Amino acid sequence: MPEVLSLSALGLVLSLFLGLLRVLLAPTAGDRMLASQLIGTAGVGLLLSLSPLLDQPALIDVALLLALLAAVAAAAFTGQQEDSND
Amino acid sequence: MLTAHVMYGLSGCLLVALGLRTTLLHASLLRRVLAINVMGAGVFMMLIAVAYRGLGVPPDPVPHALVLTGIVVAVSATALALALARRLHAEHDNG
Amino acid sequence: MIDVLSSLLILAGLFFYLAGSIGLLRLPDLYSRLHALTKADNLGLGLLIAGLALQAQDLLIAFKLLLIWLAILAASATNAHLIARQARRLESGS
Amino acid sequence: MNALMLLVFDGLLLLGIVSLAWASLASSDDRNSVILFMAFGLVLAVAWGRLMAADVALAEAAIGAGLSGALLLAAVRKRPAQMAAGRANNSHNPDRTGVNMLLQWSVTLLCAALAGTLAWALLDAFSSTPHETLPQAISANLEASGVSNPVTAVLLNFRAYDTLLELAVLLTAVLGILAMGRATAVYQPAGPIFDGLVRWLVPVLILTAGYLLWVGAHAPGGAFQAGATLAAAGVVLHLAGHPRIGLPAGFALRILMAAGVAVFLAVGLSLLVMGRPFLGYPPAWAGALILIIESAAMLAIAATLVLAFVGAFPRSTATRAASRQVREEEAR
Repeated sequence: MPEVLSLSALGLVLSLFLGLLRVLLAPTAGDRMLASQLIGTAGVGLLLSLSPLLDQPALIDVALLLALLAAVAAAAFTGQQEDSND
Repeated sequence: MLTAHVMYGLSGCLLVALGLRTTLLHASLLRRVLAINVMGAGVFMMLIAVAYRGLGVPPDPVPHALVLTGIVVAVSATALALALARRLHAEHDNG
Repeated sequence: MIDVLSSLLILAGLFFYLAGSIGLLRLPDLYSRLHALTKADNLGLGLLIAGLALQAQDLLIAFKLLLIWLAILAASATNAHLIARQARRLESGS
Repeated sequence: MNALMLLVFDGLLLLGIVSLAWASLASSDDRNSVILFMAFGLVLAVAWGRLMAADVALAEAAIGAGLSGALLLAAVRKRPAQMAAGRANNSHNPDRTGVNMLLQWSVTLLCAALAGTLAWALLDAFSSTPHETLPQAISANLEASGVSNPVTAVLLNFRAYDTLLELAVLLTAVLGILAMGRATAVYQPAGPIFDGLVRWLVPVLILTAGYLLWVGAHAPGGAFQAGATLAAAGVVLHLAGHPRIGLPAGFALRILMAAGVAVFLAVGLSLLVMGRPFLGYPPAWAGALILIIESAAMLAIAATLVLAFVGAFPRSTATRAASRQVREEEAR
């Protein structure tokens, strides 16, 4: 089990890194948002894989907070959009 | 030897330098606020690297408490700086 | 037995994550990239969470894992809606 | 995880952190800069988790990646013209390209020298044998602190003074913001999709805040993380166009803002009256007193952060309707 989790952590940090490349080289604003969303999802997965590896159950709470705040960030983007729209 | 606390500590130094350079050279107020936040993150990273004792070993809680305080103070200072910038621009608009 | 199943789920999740990330970099237009990311969010994280939930010691952890997945799904759906709308507006505007 | 995997992991994570910081500061567009900064905060939270600092990771997730981002996004939205990097106000703000090359290079060199000095000091500190008196003192006294999470013990017991003053700093900052007036723009009532998000996100955030406050006594968590999470709920309500953001009106709101400092002081002074040192809790009551202080601090932190985000006391529905009408007429 630790091997699988280590592999998953390493793969997810790679996924996060690819998202980062995308956010740096993004052609449009939409792509940049997609890429930061990927960074968020990869970060959540990363914390979840690290939690049993490092024996830190609190990292699940960190992942939960990160996921909820990703939804808050989505709200911040949307709220802004609706205001400038009308 | 490239142990974890050396790697994270040196990255913290790099972030401090990066933030300081932009704070001094950039004209945009918003960018300066971001730069100061990056500097702060660099300091936090150095402190947490100092507290780190290795995988599975409980770290030193004192730097963690310092950084926790620092994060909350940083967000309130950021809010105040943004309010000041907003007011400054408003004055320019009217004047 | 549970360990094997859980490992398989985690590795499958990892596959979708990586597929989604590569798709985001390589696919030609914004809509297909949006679609690729949905794979990473819904399937990648979903399978990873399913794998980890099988290992969960108590019900509270399993509940938190489920909540994390739902929150990411909601964030992703809201963002996707916003991005698609923006892209549509840009197309009709130009 | 074996040593090589760990090295690759740390290397990729740090490369990501530094390049995100650089890209955020160097981006030509302020909105991009803020999006990159939010991603930077998010990856930092992962790094804190990796370094076994779960308490800090929780605060970074709520504040660094969440609240700061929302705050900065509101700032770039509000003044797109003036906030844009020097382009709009060339007249009174020289553009970066205008600074002459010599100055730019000397500042860069100076910053590099600073980084070198810091690195030297840090490596020196790492190479000397640590004599850990402080962590040992903490674990020896943890039993009497009333909580079993060492970070909470430091913040609310051993160094409670610092935390009291920190709450005062937070209060002062928000008073400064309120004194400058000018609320951030009024947001439109949420559309159906956004409203669906708000309907479940706000209760879940409130529940999570309560959980973090409770869990802080024996595991990572506590008043700051809980307060920031509760504030995030308020920010979502504000973004969705809810007028009162769930805050009380008038005098009650002022009491709520001061509650953290007030309860802290009240506990400290009553202990003084009873012949104990200021904020020196008797071990038997320590747990209960810390919970009382933390609950008040959580509510005060949340109210303060929401007000810092809004930039002014929330207005009543009537004035909002009036101001919306004015804006609509201006638009016509």
